[in-house]
Amino acid sequence: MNDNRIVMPTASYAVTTDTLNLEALIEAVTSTPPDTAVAAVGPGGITSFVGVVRNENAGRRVLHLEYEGYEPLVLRAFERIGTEAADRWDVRVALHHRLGTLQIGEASVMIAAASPHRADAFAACRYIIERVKQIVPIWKHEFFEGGDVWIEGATADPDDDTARQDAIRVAGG
Amino acid sequence: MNDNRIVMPTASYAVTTDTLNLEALIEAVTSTPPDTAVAAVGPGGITSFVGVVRNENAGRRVLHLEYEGYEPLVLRAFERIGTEAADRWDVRVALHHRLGTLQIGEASVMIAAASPHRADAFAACRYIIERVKQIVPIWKHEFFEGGDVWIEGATADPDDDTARQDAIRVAGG
Amino acid sequence: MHVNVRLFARLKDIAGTGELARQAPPGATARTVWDTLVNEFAQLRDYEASISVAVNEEYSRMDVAIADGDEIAFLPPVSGG
Amino acid sequence: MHVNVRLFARLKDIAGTGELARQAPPGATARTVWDTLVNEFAQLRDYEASISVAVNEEYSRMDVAIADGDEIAFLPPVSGG
Repeated sequence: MNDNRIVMPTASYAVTTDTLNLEALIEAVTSTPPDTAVAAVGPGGITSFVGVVRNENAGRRVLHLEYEGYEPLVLRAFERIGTEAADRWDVRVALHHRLGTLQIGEASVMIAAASPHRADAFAACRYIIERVKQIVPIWKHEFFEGGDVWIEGATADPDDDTARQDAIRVAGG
Repeated sequence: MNDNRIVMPTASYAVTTDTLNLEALIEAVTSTPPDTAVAAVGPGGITSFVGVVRNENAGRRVLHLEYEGYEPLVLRAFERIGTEAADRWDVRVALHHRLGTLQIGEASVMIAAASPHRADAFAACRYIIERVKQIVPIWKHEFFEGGDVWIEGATADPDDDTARQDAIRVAGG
Repeated sequence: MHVNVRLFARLKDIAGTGELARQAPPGATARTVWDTLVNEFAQLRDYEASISVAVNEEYSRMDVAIADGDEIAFLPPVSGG
Repeated sequence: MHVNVRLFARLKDIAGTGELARQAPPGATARTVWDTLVNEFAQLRDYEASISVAVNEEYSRMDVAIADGDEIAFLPPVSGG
Protein backbone atom coordinates (compact mmCIF):
# COMPACT_ATOMS: atom_id res chain seq x y z
CA MET A 1 0.00 0.00 0.00
CA ASN A 2 1.11 3.54 -0.77
CA ASP A 3 0.68 5.91 2.15
CA ASN A 4 0.28 8.82 -0.27
CA ARG A 5 -2.89 7.38 -1.74
CA ILE A 6 -6.00 9.53 -1.62
CA VAL A 7 -8.26 8.56 1.26
CA MET A 8 -11.69 7.47 -0.01
CA PRO A 9 -13.78 7.98 3.11
CA THR A 10 -16.97 6.64 1.60
CA ALA A 11 -15.60 3.47 0.05
CA SER A 12 -17.52 0.67 1.69
CA TYR A 13 -16.04 -2.78 2.29
CA ALA A 14 -17.73 -5.59 4.15
CA VAL A 15 -17.49 -9.32 4.69
CA THR A 16 -20.45 -10.78 6.53
CA THR A 17 -22.63 -13.83 7.05
CA ASP A 18 -25.71 -11.60 6.75
CA THR A 19 -27.79 -11.29 3.58
CA LEU A 20 -26.28 -8.69 1.25
CA ASN A 21 -28.22 -5.56 0.37
CA LEU A 22 -27.54 -3.74 -2.88
CA GLU A 23 -29.26 -0.57 -1.74
CA ALA A 24 -26.68 -0.26 1.04
CA LEU A 25 -23.83 -0.36 -1.48
CA ILE A 26 -25.48 2.17 -3.77
CA GLU A 27 -26.14 4.43 -0.80
CA ALA A 28 -22.47 4.12 0.15
CA VAL A 29 -21.20 5.26 -3.25
CA THR A 30 -23.68 8.10 -3.73
CA SER A 31 -24.36 9.66 -0.33
CA THR A 32 -22.33 11.81 2.07
CA PRO A 33 -20.27 13.95 -0.30
CA PRO A 34 -16.59 13.27 0.34
CA ASP A 35 -13.83 15.72 -0.42
CA THR A 36 -13.28 14.63 -4.03
CA ALA A 37 -14.03 15.89 -7.49
CA VAL A 38 -16.50 13.05 -7.89
CA ALA A 39 -18.67 14.42 -5.13
CA ALA A 40 -18.36 18.03 -6.25
CA VAL A 41 -20.07 17.14 -9.51
CA GLY A 42 -22.12 14.17 -8.32
CA PRO A 43 -22.27 10.78 -9.95
CA GLY A 44 -23.82 10.49 -13.38
CA GLY A 45 -23.88 6.72 -13.40
CA ILE A 46 -23.82 3.89 -10.92
CA THR A 47 -23.01 0.37 -12.03
CA SER A 48 -23.41 -2.70 -9.88
CA PHE A 49 -22.61 -6.38 -10.04
CA VAL A 50 -24.32 -9.09 -8.02
CA GLY A 51 -22.89 -12.61 -8.00
CA VAL A 52 -25.51 -15.31 -7.44
CA VAL A 53 -25.14 -18.96 -6.40
CA ARG A 54 -25.98 -21.11 -9.42
CA ASN A 55 -27.64 -24.52 -9.32
CA GLU A 56 -25.09 -26.00 -11.72
CA ASN A 57 -21.30 -26.06 -11.90
CA ALA A 58 -19.09 -28.13 -14.21
CA GLY A 59 -22.00 -30.48 -14.91
CA ARG A 60 -22.79 -31.03 -11.23
CA ARG A 61 -26.16 -30.23 -9.69
CA VAL A 62 -25.25 -27.88 -6.86
CA LEU A 63 -27.25 -28.10 -3.61
CA HIS A 64 -25.65 -25.25 -1.69
CA LEU A 65 -22.31 -23.53 -1.11
CA GLU A 66 -20.37 -22.78 2.04
CA TYR A 67 -18.05 -19.78 1.75
CA GLU A 68 -15.02 -19.59 4.01
CA GLY A 69 -12.73 -16.55 4.25
CA TYR A 70 -9.70 -15.25 6.09
CA GLU A 71 -11.62 -12.20 7.21
CA PRO A 72 -8.95 -9.65 8.18
CA LEU A 73 -7.07 -10.35 4.95
CA VAL A 74 -10.30 -10.25 2.95
CA LEU A 75 -10.88 -6.70 4.13
CA ARG A 76 -7.30 -5.68 3.35
CA ALA A 77 -7.62 -7.21 -0.12
CA PHE A 78 -10.90 -5.31 -0.62
CA GLU A 79 -9.15 -2.06 0.29
CA ARG A 80 -6.31 -2.85 -2.06
CA ILE A 81 -8.68 -3.58 -4.93
CA GLY A 82 -10.82 -0.52 -4.25
CA THR A 83 -7.72 1.67 -4.19
CA GLU A 84 -6.45 0.15 -7.43
CA ALA A 85 -9.81 0.96 -9.05
CA ALA A 86 -9.98 4.52 -7.67
CA ASP A 87 -6.40 5.18 -8.75
CA ARG A 88 -7.26 4.21 -12.32
CA TRP A 89 -10.83 5.45 -12.75
CA ASP A 90 -12.84 8.39 -11.43
CA VAL A 91 -15.01 6.27 -9.13
CA ARG A 92 -16.29 5.67 -5.65
CA VAL A 93 -16.75 1.98 -4.93
CA ALA A 94 -18.35 -0.49 -2.56
CA LEU A 95 -17.58 -4.20 -2.24
CA HIS A 96 -19.41 -6.61 0.05
CA HIS A 97 -18.95 -10.39 0.20
CA ARG A 98 -20.96 -12.95 2.10
CA LEU A 99 -19.55 -15.94 3.98
CA GLY A 100 -21.21 -19.03 5.46
CA THR A 101 -23.93 -21.20 3.95
CA LEU A 102 -25.58 -19.84 0.80
CA GLN A 103 -28.55 -21.36 -0.96
CA ILE A 104 -29.12 -21.42 -4.72
CA GLY A 105 -30.12 -17.96 -5.94
CA GLU A 106 -28.61 -16.09 -3.00
CA ALA A 107 -26.11 -13.30 -3.58
CA SER A 108 -22.50 -14.06 -2.64
CA VAL A 109 -20.92 -10.78 -3.70
CA MET A 110 -22.09 -7.25 -4.49
CA ILE A 111 -20.11 -4.41 -6.05
CA ALA A 112 -21.15 -0.83 -6.80
CA ALA A 113 -19.22 1.91 -8.58
CA ALA A 114 -20.35 5.52 -9.03
CA SER A 115 -18.76 7.98 -11.42
CA PRO A 116 -19.53 11.12 -13.42
CA HIS A 117 -18.56 9.00 -16.45
CA ARG A 118 -20.43 5.77 -17.13
CA ALA A 119 -17.43 4.23 -18.88
CA ASP A 120 -15.46 4.56 -15.64
CA ALA A 121 -18.27 3.08 -13.56
CA PHE A 122 -18.58 0.06 -15.85
CA ALA A 123 -14.82 -0.51 -16.05
CA ALA A 124 -14.26 -0.24 -12.31
CA CYS A 125 -17.12 -2.60 -11.50
CA ARG A 126 -15.84 -5.25 -13.91
CA TYR A 127 -12.25 -4.80 -12.74
CA ILE A 128 -13.26 -5.29 -9.13
CA ILE A 129 -15.03 -8.63 -9.68
CA GLU A 130 -12.06 -9.91 -11.70
CA ARG A 131 -9.67 -8.91 -8.92
CA VAL A 132 -11.91 -10.47 -6.26
CA LYS A 133 -11.56 -13.77 -8.07
CA GLN A 134 -7.79 -13.31 -8.35
CA ILE A 135 -6.65 -12.24 -4.89
CA VAL A 136 -9.35 -12.28 -2.20
CA PRO A 137 -8.83 -15.13 0.33
CA ILE A 138 -12.30 -16.63 0.10
CA TRP A 139 -13.10 -20.25 -0.81
CA LYS A 140 -16.25 -21.95 -2.05
CA HIS A 141 -17.06 -25.35 -0.58
CA GLU A 142 -19.50 -26.82 -3.07
CA PHE A 143 -22.07 -29.39 -1.93
CA PHE A 144 -23.54 -31.16 -4.94
CA GLU A 145 -25.64 -34.25 -5.61
CA GLY A 146 -23.22 -37.03 -4.75
CA GLY A 147 -20.49 -35.24 -2.85
CA ASP A 148 -18.67 -32.05 -2.01
CA VAL A 149 -15.55 -30.28 -3.25
CA TRP A 150 -13.49 -27.22 -2.42
CA ILE A 151 -13.35 -25.00 -5.50
CA GLU A 152 -9.82 -23.79 -6.23
CA GLY A 153 -9.28 -21.01 -8.72
CA ALA A 154 -6.33 -18.64 -8.81
CA THR A 155 -3.17 -18.67 -6.71
CA ALA A 156 -3.55 -15.39 -4.85
CA ASP A 157 -0.71 -12.98 -5.54
CA PRO A 158 -1.59 -9.30 -5.28
CA ASP A 159 1.79 -8.31 -6.73
CA ASP A 160 1.36 -10.40 -9.90
CA ASP A 161 1.21 -7.64 -12.49
CA THR A 162 0.20 -10.01 -15.28
CA ALA A 163 -3.00 -10.89 -13.44
CA ARG A 164 -3.71 -7.23 -12.76
CA GLN A 165 -3.17 -6.32 -16.41
CA ASP A 166 -5.57 -9.13 -17.36
CA ALA A 167 -8.21 -7.58 -15.13
CA ILE A 168 -7.59 -4.12 -16.62
CA ARG A 169 -7.87 -5.53 -20.13
CA VAL A 170 -11.10 -7.40 -19.41
CA ALA A 171 -12.50 -4.24 -17.82
CA GLY A 172 -11.83 -2.40 -21.05
CA GLY A 173 -9.01 -0.15 -19.95
CA MET B 1 -38.77 -6.46 -35.82
CA ASN B 2 -38.35 -10.09 -36.72
CA ASP B 3 -41.41 -12.19 -35.88
CA ASN B 4 -39.20 -15.26 -35.48
CA ARG B 5 -37.37 -13.77 -32.52
CA ILE B 6 -37.47 -15.67 -29.27
CA VAL B 7 -40.05 -14.29 -26.89
CA MET B 8 -38.48 -13.16 -23.64
CA PRO B 9 -41.46 -13.31 -21.31
CA THR B 10 -39.69 -11.83 -18.33
CA ALA B 11 -38.03 -8.89 -20.02
CA SER B 12 -39.31 -5.83 -18.21
CA TYR B 13 -39.76 -2.47 -19.90
CA ALA B 14 -41.28 0.60 -18.31
CA VAL B 15 -41.57 4.34 -18.82
CA THR B 16 -43.08 6.14 -15.88
CA THR B 17 -43.21 9.38 -13.90
CA ASP B 18 -42.86 7.38 -10.67
CA THR B 19 -39.59 6.97 -8.79
CA LEU B 20 -37.57 4.08 -10.25
CA ASN B 21 -36.80 1.04 -8.10
CA LEU B 22 -33.74 -1.06 -8.86
CA GLU B 23 -35.00 -4.00 -6.83
CA ALA B 24 -37.95 -4.30 -9.20
CA LEU B 25 -35.63 -4.61 -12.20
CA ILE B 26 -33.42 -7.19 -10.51
CA GLU B 27 -36.51 -9.14 -9.49
CA ALA B 28 -37.69 -9.03 -13.10
CA VAL B 29 -34.48 -10.52 -14.50
CA THR B 30 -34.04 -13.20 -11.83
CA SER B 31 -37.49 -14.45 -10.81
CA THR B 32 -40.15 -16.54 -12.52
CA PRO B 33 -38.08 -18.97 -14.56
CA PRO B 34 -38.93 -18.53 -18.23
CA ASP B 35 -38.58 -21.21 -20.83
CA THR B 36 -34.94 -20.48 -21.67
CA ALA B 37 -31.54 -21.97 -21.01
CA VAL B 38 -30.75 -19.01 -18.83
CA ALA B 39 -33.47 -19.95 -16.40
CA ALA B 40 -32.62 -23.65 -16.47
CA VAL B 41 -29.20 -22.90 -15.06
CA GLY B 42 -30.03 -19.71 -13.20
CA PRO B 43 -28.13 -16.46 -13.44
CA GLY B 44 -24.58 -16.32 -12.13
CA GLY B 45 -24.30 -12.58 -12.38
CA ILE B 46 -26.55 -9.57 -12.50
CA THR B 47 -25.25 -6.21 -13.64
CA SER B 48 -27.13 -2.97 -13.34
CA PHE B 49 -26.77 0.62 -14.42
CA VAL B 50 -28.46 3.59 -12.81
CA GLY B 51 -28.29 6.98 -14.52
CA VAL B 52 -28.49 9.90 -12.09
CA VAL B 53 -29.27 13.59 -12.67
CA ARG B 54 -26.05 15.57 -12.18
CA ASN B 55 -25.78 19.07 -10.76
CA GLU B 56 -23.46 20.18 -13.57
CA ASN B 57 -23.54 19.95 -17.35
CA ALA B 58 -21.23 21.68 -19.84
CA GLY B 59 -20.16 24.15 -17.17
CA ARG B 60 -23.73 25.05 -16.22
CA ARG B 61 -25.09 24.63 -12.69
CA VAL B 62 -28.15 22.45 -13.25
CA LEU B 63 -31.21 23.07 -11.06
CA HIS B 64 -33.45 20.26 -12.30
CA LEU B 65 -34.38 18.37 -15.48
CA GLU B 66 -37.69 17.73 -17.16
CA TYR B 67 -37.81 14.57 -19.26
CA GLU B 68 -40.28 14.35 -22.12
CA GLY B 69 -40.91 11.18 -24.11
CA TYR B 70 -43.04 9.80 -26.93
CA GLU B 71 -44.24 7.00 -24.72
CA PRO B 72 -45.58 4.35 -27.11
CA LEU B 73 -42.46 4.65 -29.24
CA VAL B 74 -40.25 4.62 -26.14
CA LEU B 75 -41.65 1.22 -25.23
CA ARG B 76 -41.21 -0.11 -28.77
CA ALA B 77 -37.62 1.16 -28.78
CA PHE B 78 -37.04 -0.54 -25.41
CA GLU B 79 -38.30 -3.84 -26.83
CA ARG B 80 -36.10 -3.44 -29.87
CA ILE B 81 -33.03 -2.76 -27.74
CA GLY B 82 -33.79 -5.61 -25.34
CA THR B 83 -34.22 -8.00 -28.25
CA GLU B 84 -30.98 -6.83 -29.83
CA ALA B 85 -29.19 -7.53 -26.53
CA ALA B 86 -30.80 -10.94 -26.00
CA ASP B 87 -30.01 -11.94 -29.59
CA ARG B 88 -26.33 -11.20 -29.03
CA TRP B 89 -25.76 -12.22 -25.41
CA ASP B 90 -27.17 -14.88 -23.08
CA VAL B 91 -29.13 -12.44 -20.95
CA ARG B 92 -32.46 -11.47 -19.50
CA VAL B 93 -32.87 -7.72 -19.31
CA ALA B 94 -34.94 -4.95 -17.74
CA LEU B 95 -35.04 -1.30 -18.78
CA HIS B 96 -37.01 1.42 -17.00
CA HIS B 97 -36.91 5.16 -17.73
CA ARG B 98 -38.45 7.99 -15.82
CA LEU B 99 -40.21 11.02 -17.31
CA GLY B 100 -41.33 14.32 -15.81
CA THR B 101 -39.49 16.56 -13.37
CA LEU B 102 -36.34 15.08 -11.82
CA GLN B 103 -34.27 16.68 -9.11
CA ILE B 104 -30.48 16.47 -8.78
CA GLY B 105 -29.45 13.00 -7.59
CA GLU B 106 -32.63 11.27 -8.76
CA ALA B 107 -32.42 8.26 -11.07
CA SER B 108 -33.55 8.84 -14.66
CA VAL B 109 -32.86 5.37 -16.06
CA MET B 110 -32.25 1.90 -14.66
CA ILE B 111 -31.04 -1.20 -16.51
CA ALA B 112 -30.49 -4.74 -15.25
CA ALA B 113 -29.06 -7.76 -17.08
CA ALA B 114 -28.80 -11.30 -15.71
CA SER B 115 -26.70 -14.05 -17.23
CA PRO B 116 -24.90 -17.27 -16.34
CA HIS B 117 -21.80 -15.46 -17.67
CA ARG B 118 -20.77 -12.18 -16.10
CA ALA B 119 -19.11 -11.01 -19.33
CA ASP B 120 -22.51 -11.21 -21.05
CA ALA B 121 -24.25 -9.38 -18.24
CA PHE B 122 -21.74 -6.52 -18.32
CA ALA B 123 -21.76 -6.26 -22.11
CA ALA B 124 -25.55 -6.27 -22.41
CA CYS B 125 -25.98 -3.65 -19.69
CA ARG B 126 -23.47 -1.32 -21.34
CA TYR B 127 -24.91 -1.93 -24.79
CA ILE B 128 -28.40 -1.06 -23.59
CA ILE B 129 -27.48 2.34 -22.13
CA GLU B 130 -25.59 3.22 -25.31
CA ARG B 131 -28.60 2.29 -27.44
CA VAL B 132 -30.96 4.20 -25.14
CA LYS B 133 -28.94 7.33 -25.86
CA GLN B 134 -28.95 6.57 -29.60
CA ILE B 135 -32.55 5.71 -30.44
CA VAL B 136 -35.04 6.16 -27.57
CA PRO B 137 -37.38 9.15 -28.15
CA ILE B 138 -36.79 10.89 -24.83
CA TRP B 139 -35.56 14.46 -24.38
CA LYS B 140 -33.99 16.28 -21.45
CA HIS B 141 -35.13 19.84 -20.82
CA GLU B 142 -32.39 21.28 -18.64
CA PHE B 143 -33.13 24.11 -16.22
CA PHE B 144 -29.91 25.73 -15.08
CA GLU B 145 -28.87 28.90 -13.26
CA GLY B 146 -29.68 31.58 -15.81
CA GLY B 147 -31.89 29.75 -18.28
CA ASP B 148 -33.09 26.52 -19.79
CA VAL B 149 -32.22 24.44 -22.84
CA TRP B 150 -33.38 21.31 -24.63
CA ILE B 151 -30.53 18.84 -24.77
CA GLU B 152 -30.13 17.34 -28.23
CA GLY B 153 -27.90 14.30 -28.71
CA ALA B 154 -28.19 11.74 -31.46
CA THR B 155 -30.48 11.73 -34.49
CA ALA B 156 -32.56 8.63 -33.74
CA ASP B 157 -32.26 5.98 -36.45
CA PRO B 158 -32.72 2.39 -35.25
CA ASP B 159 -31.58 1.07 -38.64
CA ASP B 160 -28.25 2.93 -38.56
CA ASP B 161 -25.88 -0.01 -38.36
CA THR B 162 -22.85 2.20 -37.73
CA ALA B 163 -24.40 3.43 -34.50
CA ARG B 164 -25.31 -0.11 -33.47
CA GLN B 165 -21.79 -1.34 -34.16
CA ASP B 166 -20.45 1.54 -32.07
CA ALA B 167 -22.61 0.38 -29.17
CA ILE B 168 -21.42 -3.21 -29.60
CA ARG B 169 -17.81 -2.08 -29.67
CA VAL B 170 -18.16 0.07 -26.56
CA ALA B 171 -19.88 -2.86 -24.82
CA GLY B 172 -16.85 -5.00 -25.54
CA GLY B 173 -18.31 -7.34 -28.10
CA MET C 1 -56.51 13.63 -46.34
CA HIS C 2 -56.21 14.35 -42.66
CA VAL C 3 -53.15 13.62 -40.51
CA ASN C 4 -52.33 14.13 -36.87
CA VAL C 5 -48.91 15.68 -36.30
CA ARG C 6 -46.96 15.21 -33.05
CA LEU C 7 -44.02 17.42 -32.16
CA PHE C 8 -41.62 17.01 -29.24
CA ALA C 9 -39.12 18.95 -27.18
CA ARG C 10 -37.79 22.05 -28.97
CA LEU C 11 -40.00 21.38 -32.02
CA LYS C 12 -43.00 21.62 -29.74
CA ASP C 13 -41.73 24.93 -28.32
CA ILE C 14 -41.26 26.33 -31.84
CA ALA C 15 -44.77 25.38 -32.95
CA GLY C 16 -46.29 26.33 -29.62
CA THR C 17 -48.07 22.98 -29.43
CA GLY C 18 -47.25 19.27 -29.53
CA GLU C 19 -50.33 18.20 -31.48
CA LEU C 20 -51.56 19.62 -34.75
CA ALA C 21 -54.21 18.45 -37.20
CA ARG C 22 -53.24 19.11 -40.82
CA GLN C 23 -54.43 18.33 -44.32
CA ALA C 24 -52.15 16.55 -46.79
CA PRO C 25 -52.65 16.01 -50.56
CA PRO C 26 -53.09 12.51 -52.03
CA GLY C 27 -49.69 10.83 -52.45
CA ALA C 28 -48.19 12.87 -49.64
CA THR C 29 -45.15 11.57 -47.77
CA ALA C 30 -43.94 12.40 -44.28
CA ARG C 31 -41.68 14.96 -45.96
CA THR C 32 -44.69 16.69 -47.53
CA VAL C 33 -46.11 17.18 -44.07
CA TRP C 34 -42.77 18.38 -42.69
CA ASP C 35 -42.40 20.91 -45.51
CA THR C 36 -45.86 22.25 -44.71
CA LEU C 37 -44.78 22.75 -41.11
CA VAL C 38 -41.53 24.47 -42.10
CA ASN C 39 -43.52 26.94 -44.20
CA GLU C 40 -45.64 27.65 -41.18
CA PHE C 41 -42.87 27.72 -38.52
CA ALA C 42 -39.63 28.89 -40.15
CA GLN C 43 -37.41 27.93 -37.19
CA LEU C 44 -38.17 24.27 -37.83
CA ARG C 45 -35.86 24.51 -40.83
CA ASP C 46 -32.89 24.24 -38.45
CA TYR C 47 -33.93 20.63 -37.86
CA GLU C 48 -34.10 19.70 -41.54
CA ALA C 49 -31.00 17.47 -41.35
CA SER C 50 -31.43 16.08 -37.86
CA ILE C 51 -35.07 15.08 -37.38
CA SER C 52 -36.38 11.55 -37.24
CA VAL C 53 -39.91 10.58 -38.14
CA ALA C 54 -42.35 8.04 -36.74
CA VAL C 55 -45.59 7.03 -38.40
CA ASN C 56 -48.29 5.51 -36.22
CA GLU C 57 -45.87 5.04 -33.33
CA GLU C 58 -43.17 3.25 -35.34
CA TYR C 59 -39.92 4.70 -36.65
CA SER C 60 -40.24 5.39 -40.36
CA ARG C 61 -38.64 7.37 -43.22
CA MET C 62 -39.34 10.83 -44.57
CA ASP C 63 -40.15 9.42 -48.02
CA VAL C 64 -42.78 6.96 -46.77
CA ALA C 65 -46.27 7.44 -48.19
CA ILE C 66 -48.82 8.36 -45.56
CA ALA C 67 -52.50 7.54 -45.28
CA ASP C 68 -55.57 9.31 -44.03
CA GLY C 69 -55.68 9.36 -40.25
CA ASP C 70 -51.98 8.60 -39.75
CA GLU C 71 -50.13 9.98 -36.76
CA ILE C 72 -46.89 11.60 -37.99
CA ALA C 73 -44.37 12.37 -35.23
CA PHE C 74 -41.28 14.51 -35.84
CA LEU C 75 -38.47 13.92 -33.37
CA PRO C 76 -35.46 16.16 -32.75
CA PRO C 77 -32.19 14.47 -31.76
CA VAL C 78 -32.82 12.42 -28.64
CA SER C 79 -31.21 12.83 -25.22
CA GLY C 80 -32.54 10.08 -22.99
CA GLY C 81 -30.61 8.26 -20.33
CA MET D 1 10.36 -19.46 18.58
CA HIS D 2 6.60 -19.90 18.58
CA VAL D 3 4.30 -19.26 15.60
CA ASN D 4 0.57 -19.56 15.06
CA VAL D 5 -0.37 -21.31 11.83
CA ARG D 6 -3.69 -20.73 10.04
CA LEU D 7 -4.96 -23.11 7.36
CA PHE D 8 -8.01 -22.67 5.12
CA ALA D 9 -10.37 -24.65 2.91
CA ARG D 10 -8.88 -27.95 1.73
CA LEU D 11 -5.65 -27.35 3.69
CA LYS D 12 -7.72 -27.18 6.86
CA ASP D 13 -9.45 -30.45 5.93
CA ILE D 14 -6.08 -32.17 5.35
CA ALA D 15 -4.66 -31.03 8.70
CA GLY D 16 -7.94 -31.60 10.51
CA THR D 17 -7.75 -28.11 12.01
CA GLY D 18 -7.46 -24.51 10.90
CA GLU D 19 -5.24 -23.34 13.74
CA LEU D 20 -1.96 -24.92 14.89
CA ALA D 21 0.73 -23.71 17.28
CA ARG D 22 4.24 -24.70 16.13
CA GLN D 23 7.86 -24.07 17.05
CA ALA D 24 10.30 -22.71 14.47
CA PRO D 25 14.10 -22.39 14.70
CA PRO D 26 15.84 -18.98 14.73
CA GLY D 27 16.17 -17.60 11.19
CA ALA D 28 13.12 -19.55 10.02
CA THR D 29 11.11 -18.37 7.02
CA ALA D 30 7.50 -19.05 6.10
CA ARG D 31 8.84 -21.87 3.96
CA THR D 32 10.48 -23.49 7.00
CA VAL D 33 7.09 -23.59 8.68
CA TRP D 34 5.41 -24.95 5.53
CA ASP D 35 8.03 -27.71 5.21
CA THR D 36 7.36 -28.71 8.81
CA LEU D 37 3.65 -29.02 8.00
CA VAL D 38 4.30 -31.04 4.83
CA ASN D 39 6.37 -33.50 6.88
CA GLU D 40 3.44 -33.84 9.24
CA PHE D 41 0.60 -33.91 6.65
CA ALA D 42 1.92 -35.46 3.43
CA GLN D 43 -1.13 -34.43 1.32
CA LEU D 44 -0.17 -30.80 1.75
CA ARG D 45 2.65 -31.43 -0.72
CA ASP D 46 0.07 -31.22 -3.56
CA TYR D 47 -0.20 -27.50 -2.77
CA GLU D 48 3.56 -26.85 -2.91
CA ALA D 49 3.30 -24.86 -6.14
CA SER D 50 -0.05 -23.18 -5.62
CA ILE D 51 -0.21 -21.88 -2.06
CA SER D 52 -0.02 -18.25 -1.05
CA VAL D 53 1.20 -17.10 2.34
CA ALA D 54 0.16 -14.28 4.63
CA VAL D 55 2.11 -13.14 7.67
CA ASN D 56 0.23 -11.24 10.36
CA GLU D 57 -2.79 -10.77 8.11
CA GLU D 58 -0.85 -9.34 5.15
CA TYR D 59 0.12 -11.13 1.96
CA SER D 60 3.80 -12.08 2.11
CA ARG D 61 6.41 -14.36 0.49
CA MET D 62 7.57 -17.85 1.38
CA ASP D 63 11.14 -16.62 1.86
CA VAL D 64 10.25 -13.89 4.35
CA ALA D 65 11.91 -14.21 7.79
CA ILE D 66 9.39 -14.72 10.55
CA ALA D 67 9.42 -13.61 14.14
CA ASP D 68 8.29 -15.03 17.43
CA GLY D 69 4.53 -14.78 17.81
CA ASP D 70 3.81 -14.29 14.07
CA GLU D 71 0.59 -15.59 12.53
CA ILE D 72 1.48 -17.53 9.37
CA ALA D 73 -1.50 -18.31 7.10
CA PHE D 74 -1.25 -20.72 4.15
CA LEU D 75 -3.88 -20.15 1.46
CA PRO D 76 -4.88 -22.58 -1.30
CA PRO D 77 -5.98 -21.07 -4.64
CA VAL D 78 -8.89 -18.74 -3.97
CA SER D 79 -12.44 -19.01 -5.32
CA GLY D 80 -14.39 -16.00 -4.08
CA GLY D 81 -17.03 -14.14 -6.00
